[in-house]
Amino acid sequence: MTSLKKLLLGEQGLVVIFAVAFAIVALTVPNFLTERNMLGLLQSVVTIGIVACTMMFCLASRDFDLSVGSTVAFSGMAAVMASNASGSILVGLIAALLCGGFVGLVNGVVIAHFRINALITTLATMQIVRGFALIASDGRAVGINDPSFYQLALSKFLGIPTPIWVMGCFFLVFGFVLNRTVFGKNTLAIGGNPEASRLAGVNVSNMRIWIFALQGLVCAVAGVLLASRITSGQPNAATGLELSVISACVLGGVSLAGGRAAMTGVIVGVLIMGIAENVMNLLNIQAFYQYVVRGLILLLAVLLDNLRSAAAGRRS
Amino acid sequence: MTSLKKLLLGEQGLVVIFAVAFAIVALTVPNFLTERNMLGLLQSVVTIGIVACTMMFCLASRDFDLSVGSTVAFSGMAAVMASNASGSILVGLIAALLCGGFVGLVNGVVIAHFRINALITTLATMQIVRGFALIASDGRAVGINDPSFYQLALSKFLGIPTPIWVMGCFFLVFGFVLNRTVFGKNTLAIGGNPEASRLAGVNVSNMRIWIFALQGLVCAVAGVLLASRITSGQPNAATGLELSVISACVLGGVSLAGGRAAMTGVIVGVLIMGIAENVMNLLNIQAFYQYVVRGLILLLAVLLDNLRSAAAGRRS
Amino acid sequence: ADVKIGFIVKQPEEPWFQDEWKFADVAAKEKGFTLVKIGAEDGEKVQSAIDNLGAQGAQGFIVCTPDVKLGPGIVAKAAANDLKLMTVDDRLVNADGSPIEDVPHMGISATKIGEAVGQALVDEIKKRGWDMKDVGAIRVSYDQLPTAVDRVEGALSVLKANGFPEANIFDAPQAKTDTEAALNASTIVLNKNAGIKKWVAIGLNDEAVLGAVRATETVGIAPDSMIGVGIGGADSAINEFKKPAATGFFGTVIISPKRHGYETALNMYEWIANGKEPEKLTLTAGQLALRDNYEAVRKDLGIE
Amino acid sequence: MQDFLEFQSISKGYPGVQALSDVSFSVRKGAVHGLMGENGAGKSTLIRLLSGDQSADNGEIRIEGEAQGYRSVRDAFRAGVIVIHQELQLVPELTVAENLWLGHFPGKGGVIDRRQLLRVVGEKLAEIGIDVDPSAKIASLSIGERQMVEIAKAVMLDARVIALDEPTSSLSSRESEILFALIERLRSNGTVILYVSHRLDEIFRLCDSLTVLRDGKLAAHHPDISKVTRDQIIAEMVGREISNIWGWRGRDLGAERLRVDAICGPKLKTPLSFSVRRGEILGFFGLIGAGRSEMTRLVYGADRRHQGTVTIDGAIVRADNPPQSIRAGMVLCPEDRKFDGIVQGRSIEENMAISSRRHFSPFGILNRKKEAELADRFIAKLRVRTPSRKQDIINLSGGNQQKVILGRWLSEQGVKVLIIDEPTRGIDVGAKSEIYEILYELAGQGMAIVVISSELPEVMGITDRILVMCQGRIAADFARTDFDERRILAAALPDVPTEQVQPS
Ligand SMILES: Nc1ncnc2c1ncn2[C@@H]1O[C@H](COP(=O)(O)OP(=O)(O)OP(=O)(O)O)[C@@H](O)[C@H]1O
Ligand SMILES: Nc1ncnc2c1ncn2[C@@H]1O[C@H](COP(=O)(O)OP(=O)(O)OP(=O)(O)O)[C@@H](O)[C@H]1O
Ligand SMILES: O[C@@H]1[C@@H](O)[C@@H](O)CO[C@H]1O
Ligand SMILES: [Mg+2]
Ligand SMILES: [Mg+2]
Repeated sequence: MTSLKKLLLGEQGLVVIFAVAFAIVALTVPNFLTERNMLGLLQSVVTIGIVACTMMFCLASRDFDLSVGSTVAFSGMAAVMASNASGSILVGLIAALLCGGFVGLVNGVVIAHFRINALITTLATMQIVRGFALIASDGRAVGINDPSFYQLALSKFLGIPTPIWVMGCFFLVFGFVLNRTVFGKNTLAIGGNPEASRLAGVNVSNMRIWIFALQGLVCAVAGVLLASRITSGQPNAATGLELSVISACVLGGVSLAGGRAAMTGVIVGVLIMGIAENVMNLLNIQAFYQYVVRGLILLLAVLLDNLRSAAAGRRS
Repeated sequence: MTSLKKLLLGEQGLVVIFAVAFAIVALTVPNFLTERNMLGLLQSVVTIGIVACTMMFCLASRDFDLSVGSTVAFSGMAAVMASNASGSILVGLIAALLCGGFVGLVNGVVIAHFRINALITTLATMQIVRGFALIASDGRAVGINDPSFYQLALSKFLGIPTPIWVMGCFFLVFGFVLNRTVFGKNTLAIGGNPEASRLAGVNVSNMRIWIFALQGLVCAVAGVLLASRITSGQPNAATGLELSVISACVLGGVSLAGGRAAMTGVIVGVLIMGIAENVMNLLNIQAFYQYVVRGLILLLAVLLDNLRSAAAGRRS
Repeated sequence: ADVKIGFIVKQPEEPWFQDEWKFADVAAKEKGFTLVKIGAEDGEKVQSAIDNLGAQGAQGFIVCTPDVKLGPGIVAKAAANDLKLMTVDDRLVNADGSPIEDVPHMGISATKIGEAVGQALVDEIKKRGWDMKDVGAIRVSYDQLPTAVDRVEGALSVLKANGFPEANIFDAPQAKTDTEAALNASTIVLNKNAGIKKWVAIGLNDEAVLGAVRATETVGIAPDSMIGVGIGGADSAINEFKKPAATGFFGTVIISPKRHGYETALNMYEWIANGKEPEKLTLTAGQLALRDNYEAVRKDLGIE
Repeated sequence: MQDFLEFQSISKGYPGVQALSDVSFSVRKGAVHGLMGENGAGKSTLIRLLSGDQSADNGEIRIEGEAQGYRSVRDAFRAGVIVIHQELQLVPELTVAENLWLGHFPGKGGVIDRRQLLRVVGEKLAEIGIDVDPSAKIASLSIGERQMVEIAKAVMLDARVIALDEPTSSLSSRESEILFALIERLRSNGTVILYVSHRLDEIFRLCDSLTVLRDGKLAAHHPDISKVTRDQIIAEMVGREISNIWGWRGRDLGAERLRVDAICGPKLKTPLSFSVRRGEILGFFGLIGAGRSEMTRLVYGADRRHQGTVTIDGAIVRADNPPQSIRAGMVLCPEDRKFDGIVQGRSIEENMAISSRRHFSPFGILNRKKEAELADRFIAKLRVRTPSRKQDIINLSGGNQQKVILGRWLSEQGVKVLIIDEPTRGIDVGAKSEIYEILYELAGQGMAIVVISSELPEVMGITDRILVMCQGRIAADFARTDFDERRILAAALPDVPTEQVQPS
């Protein structure tokens, strides 16, 4: 291998490729590398970014969660309705966490104890929870009464909007959890070889329940921030979020076969998704062509990642 | 085990449960068991039913195809545009098969040769192909010029509409292929253990390419029938079809971990989906509650199937 | 400076919005400004789209929002990015549901379009001399979309006001907003009420009503026993009128994408370039088009 | 000495199979206790019950007189029981150190102490004498190395009882020695060891006492192994006498059948050449990681070759994939049955017919009667213990799975070259001799057979010629008349210069 190849296809290959792509985009696309656009870009990936943190755990443990979009909508809804009813934003937040956590817990228990395939379970809860959100709101968006709720999303710290800080914290915390804690290693172990992990004494079902419950809680946070940004609880919010989040994770090198994940990768994946969207709009690419471009980027990114794995000589 | 339990949880358990559920529905839901409603029900599942035939192969070989909805829309579109341009329905049909087959082939080649995860590949082609359908039609429905094209869907044989016959034939043919041919057994073997199958002389990449190509062709047939039913090619047709089809397959006992599939199961799965929809509408269940009910049925059905597997003592 | 205007729509795949964009482009050519077209299917996408427009130095934008309750957020975002804001089709509302009157709007109220549909149905029922008691109405519904509810309810209110029996209205909930879903749902309604031989159908758009029409065809109800009136008037409807024989698709209420696209863009340009603020509220009328007069109506509305 | 570990009337059934019925025996403190029996006799089942992974239908396990009602693997750990299962139980994506600590990571408050993680493992591995890098990913190790890591698990935590289920089945003699030394040490510390193996030599060398299972029942219990003979044990296991399990006899060798010229691939850099004649059984011997499995995969086309040719009967095989090799008359029975052999979820019948069915499936349509016949024939011939040919292969015992995979290749038609990697891994003595007989019969019909084995007695017992591999090269070539245990071993060791062990 030449040293260039080594760099591109090495451990940090994805990051290198990303950096190169970023530089090219920054130089060629007008208005891209401005502070405003960067902040806008980061804000646009807050929901995906936050949810990707726990989706990474889910995928790494060889599971799957399709219900995230519905959970984000449902818990955002819950936050708005509860805070409208009680007049307290805190109560709204708690309501959201309870709802999100509950959905996650149910997912986890059904998957771990009744041993139902995660894809199917969450496909089912995806619909059930969406139904709840619609029933609760009678299918209509619920406006936020207390304007200070908007401040969650509008407030800034050191010139950077709060949601971006929140996302950053999540990246740090979950990166640490993945690499440095028993929880993280057990997650990877379960994904790599569930049978071996069980026989080594890892409580696989508890782990799975925890991962899903965490996913639910994190969705609740994303839901609250989203509601605050769009100043209302929307029963139809975040449809299709699941696929974007999974795409971001996979772009970031998380293996759908379990056992392989890295926070830096996921961050890069999330950014790729955001940048693609951003650049297409900056370049005024026609809506229908955007579909095609989005698909091609996805393909290309995993293809590159695959070359990388092949070069690293991993056995599938 | 008592003999009742044996019956319910045995090999044909799903069929038995289905029969019982069907009987209950037939007795309690007014207007359900009428010839008209039965024909309507069957017609409503034609698209899902036809596509499920090959999706079964796809899942059984441990793959996944999310692009079916887009392919159905795209090839339906192609059929209408080609037949309008040429004035010949046959040309339209051929165009659809070419388009569908091509999409399938591309999926297969990318998945088998570049070893990209099927979920991601077809998530990408799902978007690309939808983009093509929108671009080709400029986002508009394209009306069918030649009224005899409608006859495909309207014509009847022995009082039963042609699309139902077509679906029936597909069930028979693919049931045979799965159980009685080398192709079917190799599909199941690949799903059980791809590497072992490869070493045992199964040409795994060719098989996968074939399966996806077949899937594309079958989607084309479904697309043509759908276009004929709705008398136009619609670029937005069949969105979300992939999840319905996969649900039907899983309800029918096809394992997402590969290696397990049966045509009777899939037929039952398809019918369950159709009946649920039908009965909810007959009973006038509110739209929002339908989401919840749909999710619960999915959960319940796989739960029952799981009990069945557990009773049969399969090792996970 | 160069004028740059954004045009954000909620469902770029819908022909209606393709048309709006097309006519806005005409205005852009005429006046020599840049038009940035962005599709934004949900609240979050709208937010990023506005940021994106701000970043590329646009001075204002027109939006058809995915949900009217997004109002305060959109207004705040526009202000934060220092962008002039106009809405088209759907009018923004406050948290309490009252319209945000500061934002210039061009559109037609969903209820009004619905009422036009209802009126068309009532007129045709009377013309054919049907007894309302013998007629069934298929309400192809997609209740998770508020505008859809408003339109359908608007139509029903006119029907009921003219003596259409409530008991003869049947819900056909579509699982998705495409023709196949409407077709499947309507088929069940028809089969459940096999005794009723004459039908009318309403829905959120042409595709929904077409589904009901196809359903009558499959169960063997003659075209002259069916009156479907859609909303939109784009190709799906025109295709139907072009068919050699009349179908149950009786007519469609066309709203003018030309006015909505061209005029809003023009108004925004004037606002930015010449400081001429547009009217706070412009309501356009929907116009009923039938098989024999659709070409004239379209010409009248300036489409084609 | 007191009875430390007791099994009391243990029964365990699976649908259609009574794996254990009313088994009782006990083991003294500080004893190494052997557990033997035919494939499917119930050994692994007993070990699984001991591990807490499954629970018995009936009966109980006692340690130091105390009934162990544990319900999970963790309970078993707490009771001081550690089990090394028959199939490798490692997580490929994690490192050696992480695998060894899995389930018991060191650290506070859920945060892993990474320094301790590596340090302790490094010490333990060095102490045991295993040469692997603690921070290497398991995926990068060969099977043998993985087996050693698995064994290291047993000593990571202080256990009162350690059960080893066929630990040497993929170890060569040198690694086995490391294991034996380890067992000696543990025994002297008073640990009770339950040792499952099909190799009688090991049993006699290591064990103090022995239990023989047959068809899930206790066939014999020998509190003192010095009071029994090999033949007696074989008779107790198999129910008949087997005088000479190798049974080698001379054959007439024909013309050259397989010729391998200068092949090399990604993991085998030095070009390799050899040839095999009609009727010849060629053995490959070497230590773990010597590259034998790599070589077979390259010859078969399972991995892509960088260069080199394979010729069968004078015709070059354009094989870079298994189907083409099979069509050219060459088949490979792989080493790793779990990943490369069995197709889980499918029946025995289907697993056997997967390749050979193409000979009797006109237009790709199955002949189900033929497939059933074929399955029944090989189930009988190889004595596969199963309730029916419809049984999912995953439910068979390890050895029986191996037999089915062998059956797959023995039933193939028109085979000219048969390559078997570790043919009798995990297979009981009785079945072994049957398999050897089949090999002789096939060789007698003119087939060229290549056998890779890590068991020196086996290679010496059944082959006509041995090639010794060392560090990816063929280090020596021994004709049967020159077979000498010491010299073959010497040739396999990398530190001895090859010249000194060249046959004279
Ligand atoms: N999960 C299961 N389902 C059905 N049968 C099973 C299951 N597990 C084991 N068996 C059966 O139980 C019997 C005992 O199996 P076990 O694995 O204990 O044998 P073993 O003595 O370890 O054999 P080997 O020497 O081949 O490893 C076998 O007949 C096997 O097929
Ligand atoms: N998956 C892998 N990734 C990287 N290196 C590997 C892998 N598998 C094997 N190797 C290395 O390739 C070399 C040859 O291994 P191979 O398994 O062919 O040896 P072998 O002689 O068959 O030994 P064994 O008895 O263990 O099968 C060894 O150095 C081994 O460490
Ligand atoms: O969604 C509708 C669209 O279909 C078009 O009819 C214009 O108004 C919007 O509200
Ligand atoms: Mg065993
Ligand atoms: Mg080997």
